[in-house]
Amino acid sequence: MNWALTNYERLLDLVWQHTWISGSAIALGFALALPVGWAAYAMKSSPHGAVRQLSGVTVSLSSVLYTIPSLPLFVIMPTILGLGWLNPINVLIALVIYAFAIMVRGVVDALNAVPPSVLDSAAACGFSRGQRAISVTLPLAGPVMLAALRVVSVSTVSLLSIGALVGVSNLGSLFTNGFNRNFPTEILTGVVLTVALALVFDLLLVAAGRLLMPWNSVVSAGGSA
Amino acid sequence: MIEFRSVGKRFADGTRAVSDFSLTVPSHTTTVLVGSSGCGKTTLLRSVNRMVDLTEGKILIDDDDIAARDPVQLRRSIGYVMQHAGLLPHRRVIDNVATVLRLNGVPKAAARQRAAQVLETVGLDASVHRKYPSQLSGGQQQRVGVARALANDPNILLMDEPFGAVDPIVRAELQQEMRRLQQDLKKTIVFVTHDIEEAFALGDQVVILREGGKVAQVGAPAEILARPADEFVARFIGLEHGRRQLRVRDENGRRIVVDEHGRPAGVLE
Amino acid sequence: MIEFRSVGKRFADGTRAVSDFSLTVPSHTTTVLVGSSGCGKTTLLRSVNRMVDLTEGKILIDDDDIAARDPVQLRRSIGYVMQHAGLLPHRRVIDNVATVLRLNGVPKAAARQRAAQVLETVGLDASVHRKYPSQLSGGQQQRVGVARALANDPNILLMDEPFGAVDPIVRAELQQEMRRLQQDLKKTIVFVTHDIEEAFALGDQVVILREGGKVAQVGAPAEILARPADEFVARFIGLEHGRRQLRVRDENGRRIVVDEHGRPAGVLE
Amino acid sequence: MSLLEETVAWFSEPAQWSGATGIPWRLAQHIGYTALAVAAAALVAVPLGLYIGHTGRWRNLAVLSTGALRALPTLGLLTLLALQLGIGLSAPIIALAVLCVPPLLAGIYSGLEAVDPATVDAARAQGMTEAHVILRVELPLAMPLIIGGLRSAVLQVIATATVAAFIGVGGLGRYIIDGLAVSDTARVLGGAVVVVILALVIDALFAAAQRLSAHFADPATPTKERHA
Amino acid sequence: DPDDAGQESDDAAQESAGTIGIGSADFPESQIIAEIYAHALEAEDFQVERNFQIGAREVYMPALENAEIDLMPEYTGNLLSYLDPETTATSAEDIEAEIPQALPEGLEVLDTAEAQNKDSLNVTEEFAAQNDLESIGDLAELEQLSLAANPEFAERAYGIPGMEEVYGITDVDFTPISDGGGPATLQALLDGTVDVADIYTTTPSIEENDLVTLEDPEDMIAAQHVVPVVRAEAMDEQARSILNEVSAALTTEALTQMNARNSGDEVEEPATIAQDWLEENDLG
Ligand SMILES: Nc1ncnc2c1ncn2[C@@H]1O[C@H](COP(=O)(O)OP(=O)(O)OP(=O)(O)O)[C@@H](O)[C@H]1O
Ligand SMILES: Nc1ncnc2c1ncn2[C@@H]1O[C@H](COP(=O)(O)OP(=O)(O)OP(=O)(O)O)[C@@H](O)[C@H]1O
Ligand SMILES: [Mg+2]
Ligand SMILES: [Mg+2]
Repeated sequence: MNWALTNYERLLDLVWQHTWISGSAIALGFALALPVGWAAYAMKSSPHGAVRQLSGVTVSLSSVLYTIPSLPLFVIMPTILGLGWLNPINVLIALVIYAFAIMVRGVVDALNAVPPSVLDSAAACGFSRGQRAISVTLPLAGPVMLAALRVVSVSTVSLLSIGALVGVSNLGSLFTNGFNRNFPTEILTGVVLTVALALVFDLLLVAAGRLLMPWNSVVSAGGSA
Repeated sequence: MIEFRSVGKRFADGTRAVSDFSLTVPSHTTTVLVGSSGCGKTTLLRSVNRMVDLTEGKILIDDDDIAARDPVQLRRSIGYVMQHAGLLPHRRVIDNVATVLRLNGVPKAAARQRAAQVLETVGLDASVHRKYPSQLSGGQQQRVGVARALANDPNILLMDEPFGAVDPIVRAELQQEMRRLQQDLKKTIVFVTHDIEEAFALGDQVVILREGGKVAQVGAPAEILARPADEFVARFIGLEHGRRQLRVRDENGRRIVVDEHGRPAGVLE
Repeated sequence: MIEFRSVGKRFADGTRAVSDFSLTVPSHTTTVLVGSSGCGKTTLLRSVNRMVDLTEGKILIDDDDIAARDPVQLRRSIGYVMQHAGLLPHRRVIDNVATVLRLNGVPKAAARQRAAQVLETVGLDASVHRKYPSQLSGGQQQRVGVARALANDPNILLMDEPFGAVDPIVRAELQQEMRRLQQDLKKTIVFVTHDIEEAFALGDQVVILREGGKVAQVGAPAEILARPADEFVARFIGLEHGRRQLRVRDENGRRIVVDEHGRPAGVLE
Repeated sequence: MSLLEETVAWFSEPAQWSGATGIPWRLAQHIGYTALAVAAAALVAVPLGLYIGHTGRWRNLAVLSTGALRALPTLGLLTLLALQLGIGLSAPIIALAVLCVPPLLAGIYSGLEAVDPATVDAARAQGMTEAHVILRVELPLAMPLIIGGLRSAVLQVIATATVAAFIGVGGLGRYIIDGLAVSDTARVLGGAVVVVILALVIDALFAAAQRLSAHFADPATPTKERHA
Repeated sequence: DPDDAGQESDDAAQESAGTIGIGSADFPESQIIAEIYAHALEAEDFQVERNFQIGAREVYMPALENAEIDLMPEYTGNLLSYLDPETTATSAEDIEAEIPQALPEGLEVLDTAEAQNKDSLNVTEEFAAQNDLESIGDLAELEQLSLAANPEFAERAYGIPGMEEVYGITDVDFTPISDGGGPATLQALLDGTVDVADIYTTTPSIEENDLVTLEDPEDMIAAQHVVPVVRAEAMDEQARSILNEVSAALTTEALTQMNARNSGDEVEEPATIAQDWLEENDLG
């Protein structure tokens, strides 16, 4: 505790590093996954068999991305991107890849979970295709997308700490450093801060969900039918 | 007036749902299509607002072929109610009803005002306005569905087993409400059900369908009951099971009407 | 004979479902509990096989207090059918029925043989034996549910809205089948429904319940129809809506029975 | 691309295919660690998951704590444990086990919860004991979701077990950590490729198992892949 | 007007004029030395930017070349073997002589410090007594030998290959631990998991646990004196002389003590340790 207090400046700096890298990775991953996932969803109902298959392939390929172990990806990234070795963008992009990989499936699942009867009734009310996509499909897919995004958020925050092994400074630096100097307090502080940061992200997402999707948090009348 | 002229539908997967179906639905009355599951009722109903596009024949609304109309515009001019009310779960009740008005370009405030009005017509007061559909009972949801279909004041109302998912007591209530509404509004209603009781309760004209959308009999309920066209109809309306073969019996001095199995149907006045 | 003696149930969350309910269910007859949603029908039914444990009063089966019996053993000796048949989706139809026999220690081959027999009793032939429940229609699933409940040849059969989820046509069929079965088997049946038509169709004795499991009237269907105990019962059985106030009308030379709204109920012999 | 050629060359060295530093042995170690960690996690997750899923009790606690566990950084846990327990298998196995408790637990309890309550109720009403209900009804019906949980747990451990090489154990992570230490990028990449292939193969096996179990849980529906 | 000047001048130019980027590797001693450099420069009003815990040489050497950083504390032996993997030099003089040619364009080393932190093979006192061990060569007599070290030990000239070639030691059971002879390695040695541990000479634990450091008469293990590697362009005369003064004062004992403060009970942070040392030596 004392140690954390006397070193709060360094800790703050690491928290900030961790926050901006993981925060941007989550946001970018989501921003990329949304159109790709939507395209996969749209292709699924195509009349052409080949296009339908492409949809499945998109989702499977994105899951394959997730199986790449993080450590080597962090190491290889600078070589692939040709940015400097120290550039945190390397780790950022690796994290975006993971976030994207989870999120694409999340987006597809979310879109599939929109009840077809609601879409059908919207069409019967006279919604045009575009109107339906924006004001029915998207909001109704929201809750499931949010659930996937929460998984992405937690895993990104926790994955980033492995970046410390390749010298990108973040809360994970406390692990390697504490380990090298045999100082569990430092590691523990890092663990607590990482978990706390993940929790804060999660709370923000939940709050955003409440705000954007008020219908999702109301208690339903019927309960069991 | 809606006219089906030799209408047929073959789905992309090859299923033939309907062939050579012809029918005239008079204006300002209720026509009920009744038939067992899969006989093509929904297909016929949805071809009126072009949610299904016909493969053969044509449908005329007041002598205009609907094939010439823009589907989206056509749908906005026809009310549609389905079994699971199909309300937008993310919009409040009042906005669910106002939505169809907004699609037709009605300004927000006016749309809400009109929405409140139709909600009242179907028996829902202001206390439900700001609720979400999931906060309502099944019966209330159906009422909202009807209100939404009525919001635009369309001439035609298509109803696909609108009361199929609510329990029998609420169902009876809703049927009664429908009759009351129709007395005032005099819409042209095409109503689909597989419950012959419901068909008799609501239809001015009842159309009994066989497999593949073939018409078995068309007529007023009492006509059909009095002269079933064939054995299929007789069985379908329950004459064969003995459910409709009634006798009068005396029970403690009151005249009770019972069916062939001795099951009481009511009291004779 | 099943006796409810001042039975009461308060759930852990404080909900009082039933208070001071007393009733005698005679052996070898069908007693129907009917009442609107939430009035405690299911609670009463499930207290007979101790799926619900009473907080007050007691239930005697042939003069033995069931509180003294092991719940698992008790359940094995009583048949139970519910709305969604509750079949095991991962077992074939024949094994679903055989399962309860196996629980009672019947050897596999004998269990299957007996299962095939009861399936036949409920009108299902060998072609369904090797199917899985989801491959059957709703009506067939209910029949399997009934077969399963009968497999052990229990004296008592508890049925909780067993036909609530099937469509009206199949429902009428199943009700008829039930009557036929009961004529042969003469079980002591407690049947729960909220459909008064069904209650009248199946019950030797009908128990009309109000909120909180209070008895409004007990009697044979015709008795209740002839002399409803009070206004609540009159409304509940449809006398007030005019649905049961029948008149005879002439339609093309046939005598049609219609209700107050002119809706046809049947043909007078 | 010369890096690619170097990597191919690395794979084609005969030394890579035998002995204690060869791919087969490292692969076996990697699989062994994964199995150990998952087994250790199952020791906790299975009884707990069955209890929560069957009774519905402690559910909120479970949701909260699995969320928190997911956020726990493996590297932090690994280093912390290594300081307490020293080198050897115990620290990495415990750290990896902690990593896979959440998906495993969630798979089990949500699988059991997803079983139609009416089915369970009916089973009980037929006179099944609680053990019958769990073994004959809930478990078989929950199997697709349980295997789904197992699938993500195993994949996560396979990917993360590489980090364990940081504190001295074997497995495929050795190629990555050692390669990093002596700046042999081809080796790092080679190790990564083996891990990815392992993950893909295991994933495919689990997908098949999931399909099979889905078929078992609801034999009438045509088999199709389900995801947890 | 300074604001205007800032806006007009190009960012990179401004950086090279004003700010010195200092890197460190991802172990505490490197950070301490880097902090010493940083504080010493700051004391003379240089702007510095800390880029610590960068990790392996493969990462920070390219970073130096790319001008992402300008100054890095290094160790002579490892620096040379990174720059020239074929080298056979192990003595301090040979290494120092070879480094300048091996360095890439634009980089240079300043004065070498007396302070040295090299690999050393250590055994516990009992083990040394039991097996009569004094120098690395004595290990050849043992039947079974297990050893813990950084992963690279398996392949470097001062590691397993060197042990065989120089001292004829074969069949070493090797446990790689990536903590640079840190706590996990030490613990493995103390609890008998391994017989021999590679621990850096400035690690306080050697003394604290009365470990026996095996002698290396054949100079198998390369000398590792502390030396600042710099990007020539980024260093003016004043900066060079500041760093040279630091190197002149930096001793092995001082390093060991500073490490002890960092990882012992005190767990002092590198910045404070560096500051204190500079003050003691009248450099801060
Ligand atoms: N989109 C479709 N593609 C292929 N076949 C279809 C499609 N929609 C309906 N069908 C088939 O067309 C036939 C008629 O279907 P329809 O939905 O009109 O029947 P229905 O009378 O409304 O039945 P229900 O009472 O069950 O609602 C059925 O055999 C059905 O399987
Ligand atoms: N496990 C329970 N815990 C708390 N309250 C319960 C429980 N089960 C039932 N209730 C409450 O007890 C009352 C009676 O319920 P019950 O299920 O017996 O009614 P029912 O007559 O069967 O209704 P329905 O026709 O809807 O099936 C209701 O208010 C219900 O909400
Ligand atoms: Mg239909
Ligand atoms: Mg009930």
